[in-house]
Amino acid sequence: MDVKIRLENLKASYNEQEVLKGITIDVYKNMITGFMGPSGSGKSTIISILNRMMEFEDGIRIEGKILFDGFDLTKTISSVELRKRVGTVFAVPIPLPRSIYENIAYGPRLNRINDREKLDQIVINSLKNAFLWDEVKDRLNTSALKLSGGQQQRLCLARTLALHPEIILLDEPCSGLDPISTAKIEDALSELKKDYTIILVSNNTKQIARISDYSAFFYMGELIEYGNTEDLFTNPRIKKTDDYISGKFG
Amino acid sequence: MNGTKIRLLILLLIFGLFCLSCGRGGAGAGKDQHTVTIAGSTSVMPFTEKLAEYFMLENPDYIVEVQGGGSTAGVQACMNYTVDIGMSSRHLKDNEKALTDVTICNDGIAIVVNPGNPLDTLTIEQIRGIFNGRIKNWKDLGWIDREIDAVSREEGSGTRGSFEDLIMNKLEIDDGIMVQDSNGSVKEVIATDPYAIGYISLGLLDGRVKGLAVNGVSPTMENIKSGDYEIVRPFLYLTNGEPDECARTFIDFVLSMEGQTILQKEGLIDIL
Amino acid sequence: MRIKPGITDKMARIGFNSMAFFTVGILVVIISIICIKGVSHVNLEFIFTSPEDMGRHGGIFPSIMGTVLLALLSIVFATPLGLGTAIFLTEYTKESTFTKIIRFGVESLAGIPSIIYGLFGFIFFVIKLGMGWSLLSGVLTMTIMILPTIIRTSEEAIKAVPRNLRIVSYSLGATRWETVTKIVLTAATPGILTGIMLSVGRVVGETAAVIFTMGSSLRLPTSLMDSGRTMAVHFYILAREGISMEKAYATALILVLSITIINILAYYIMNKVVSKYS
Amino acid sequence: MAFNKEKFIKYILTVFALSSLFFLFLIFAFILIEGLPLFLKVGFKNIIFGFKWAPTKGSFGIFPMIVSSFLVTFGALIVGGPLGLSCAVYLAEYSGKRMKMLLKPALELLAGIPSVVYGFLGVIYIVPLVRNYLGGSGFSLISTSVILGVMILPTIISISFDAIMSVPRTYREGSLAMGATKWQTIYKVVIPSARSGIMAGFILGMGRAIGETMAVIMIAGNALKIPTSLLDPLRTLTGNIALELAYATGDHRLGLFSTGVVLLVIIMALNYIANFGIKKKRLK
Repeated sequence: MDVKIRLENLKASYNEQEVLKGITIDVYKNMITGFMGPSGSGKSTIISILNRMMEFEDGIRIEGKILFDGFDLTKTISSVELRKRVGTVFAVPIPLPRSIYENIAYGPRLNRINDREKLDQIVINSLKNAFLWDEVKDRLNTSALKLSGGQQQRLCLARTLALHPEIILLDEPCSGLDPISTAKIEDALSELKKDYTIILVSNNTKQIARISDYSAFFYMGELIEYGNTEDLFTNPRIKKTDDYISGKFG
Repeated sequence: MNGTKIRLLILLLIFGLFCLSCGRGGAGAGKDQHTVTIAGSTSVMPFTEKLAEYFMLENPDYIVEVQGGGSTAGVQACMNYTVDIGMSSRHLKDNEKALTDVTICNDGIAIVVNPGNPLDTLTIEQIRGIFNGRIKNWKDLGWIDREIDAVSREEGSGTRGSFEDLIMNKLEIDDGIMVQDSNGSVKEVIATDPYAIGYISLGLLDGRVKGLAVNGVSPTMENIKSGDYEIVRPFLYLTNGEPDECARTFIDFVLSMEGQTILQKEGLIDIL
Repeated sequence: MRIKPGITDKMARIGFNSMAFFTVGILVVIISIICIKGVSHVNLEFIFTSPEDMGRHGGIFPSIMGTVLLALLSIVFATPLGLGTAIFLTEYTKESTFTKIIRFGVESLAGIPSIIYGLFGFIFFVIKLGMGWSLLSGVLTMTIMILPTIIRTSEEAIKAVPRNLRIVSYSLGATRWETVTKIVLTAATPGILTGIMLSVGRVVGETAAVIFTMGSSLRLPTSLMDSGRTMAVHFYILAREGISMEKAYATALILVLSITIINILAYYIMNKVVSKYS
Repeated sequence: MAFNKEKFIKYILTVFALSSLFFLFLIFAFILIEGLPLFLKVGFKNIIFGFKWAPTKGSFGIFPMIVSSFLVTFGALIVGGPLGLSCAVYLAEYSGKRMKMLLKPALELLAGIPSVVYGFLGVIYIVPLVRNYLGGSGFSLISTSVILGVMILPTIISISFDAIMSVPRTYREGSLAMGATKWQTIYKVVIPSARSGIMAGFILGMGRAIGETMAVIMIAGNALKIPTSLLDPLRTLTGNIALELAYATGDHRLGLFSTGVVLLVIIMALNYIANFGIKKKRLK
């Protein structure tokens, strides 16, 4: 198994308050890795460090190493380039106020892909991979704002796929969705892991158990336990993990 | 799609600007156009505009640009070559004598009241008294018991300068007197206020205001030509040194029979 | 004797109602006077011919063109500057002493009365830079005068664009500038247009600052260095010099009409924005 | 390369943002460069407190104009203040939503009407009215105050309206719950809580009135004396500049720039007082 992302003793503090207390973890290629933990555990902070969105926050400080395929890209690759390789789907679906087609074409167009046929192909493939194609294929030019919440979230996933990233980060993508929409996204993710490395952040332990290959449990800025999902859920080594997955707190 | 539209618009605008800025230079070079710029006294300006209208009709390759600014500004502009011809409605002061001046016509200054005012004549002494602030009520001049609404011109105006020289005889114009900043606006006040009195260029005298006789002499062209009506000042064109070809042509036109007739029709006193 | 609170309450209601309608009444009276007195003298000929005899006869075409040119060119100069400032303040910096100083500058510019702009334009552009009374002097003076309006309305419009949209754009690998042009400005366009409209209205109605910088030549300006007259200046001269009351009213009608249209357009666009985000 | 482009853009935008400051600096610099030398030459006191304005004869006193400027400004406030405030109260407390949608753009239109049009209508309608019924020439303090009062209405209304709207709903509900009538609530609760914002509106209205030029020279009569009655003509600082600028040369022109300096100082002071009021309100 190849290691796609390696964090070494990652520390982060927010306005002098430590939110990550030295995280060391390997995320494997072509796997879904579930990050779980109660709010304030630091899992979302890791996401915003990985896609460098924390640049837009004030007063954040980071130490430690982040290695992609074994390389530290902090100095060598700009955030803009990095984000083309690390796609993100946020908790709330945020369609851009334009058509379905243009939402998905937004990323490719940023990469100077303007050829209509190429764009069409990208849009179709992305929508298909996000399990949304059948529902919207007849109305690609209508406003994305008219889609339902679940469709919007899959649109956001498709939009990320259109960039052909290496890694997809999903920050509680199903928190506001109904079970059917959630199932569709989960189906899509299970398919997608063939081509991508996926990190799924969720509060929903059942979801993690359902679809992730590896699971990590964070608590108060520390990585408590990490391992094969089956092992972790059936036989947690640490009591805290057991308490969390059995719903004693969280 | 939107982006290209906007870009196109901006391009068009820039292009338009470019055309605009080159417009005159380009056309001028091709068609051999001459421009004469004139600025100065607002008293002379309307007549110069009139002259320019006629002049440009006859000489389509000329553009005459007329601006106000006032006599003093006209002198200044002429001195530092910003205009080809300066206009002044007063004699040059000693420190301005370096300029060449041409009298294009004479203009009387009429003391005007509202047509509803029964008075027909005032003495210079009375006029001086009104503007000096000593005489404040029409009663003192033999009319009704009502305050006089006197209107003067602002500091720096040629008409005011001439009025001070010809009437006030070193006395000051009182601070309580209203001030307007052009012949036209003085006339407007007089035309609408029955109790007003003021002074304007004779050329602007018409049915809306009544010109008073001064010391019994009415402000008519005959009386001015004969020298009986004494409140007269010259309208001057100024050039810095000899006028250039273009300016010369225009000045010649103004001094010609045709130009003088135009001025005369406007109520000014020709110099033929 | 004490008046019952119920009665004072009723009186207050009636009082406030009548005050408000009195104010609107003023507007109605002003507009109807101008319409009634002006409408019979406005026709196509009035709009499309040049004035004769200082405006006593003929139309106001050069002054319409002068107004359009002045407004258009001022917008061309002021919009990039103002929009750029607004983008800088909202997207490219965080609140700091520096932005406070810039905001202070903008506020101060907004408070300066137009006569001071006239005074400044006269001494700086007309005299010191030797541009004379010209379209260019007028345009540059107006540019500075409307800059604060454009900055403030653009800034508000940009701030109204939800932060989430920016986040998404960044997450898809857009640079700051790409995000600004593709996401923020597209969404803020109506608000920015409102600001531009209001600025145009201001230029169209301005007299003091224009007359001292652009002059009052009656001819149609054909180059940037030509002097010219806007409708407002033409109206001022017609009315003040008593040249022709009919023409003055007619000019006023066109002037007020265009400002009304511009204002309504601005208001309409702004309302669209408000309803879009609320 | 992308990195550089972003830097370049930021650099350009910074320059744009600095342009406002630069223009402000230019305006101040040139008004001061032209206006201050005369203060040094003639003496600060002789200009600010001098009674005689005869610039071609060496007197540059603008005291009467300063007084006159404040007189018309207060006159305008007396006319426009109560009217504007009532309108704001009506809009905020009494009018329905549809009425608001109609009235607000109407009031903005009132702000959009050019000042020359106000001046013109003042000359045609207000001046003869004053002359015929009150006396004097009609070009007077009172006519000017009335016209300026109308002109500052939009400023006063919109800022007072915002101030009143920002009073929390709970204040009103509290007062109404205690049995107060609507009027009592407005008078005792709403207006006092919105006080600083309303004051700011009045002060900005003053700023607009004191800076107004074209309407004023058309109606004020422009006499140099301090008016002693409501019916006397008067000349404001702005009027002085606009009347004489075209004609002035030499010291005369410098005198007008000195007038500009005084005007600028007064306006800036008013604006900062007003802004302070608005900011204080926001902090609360």
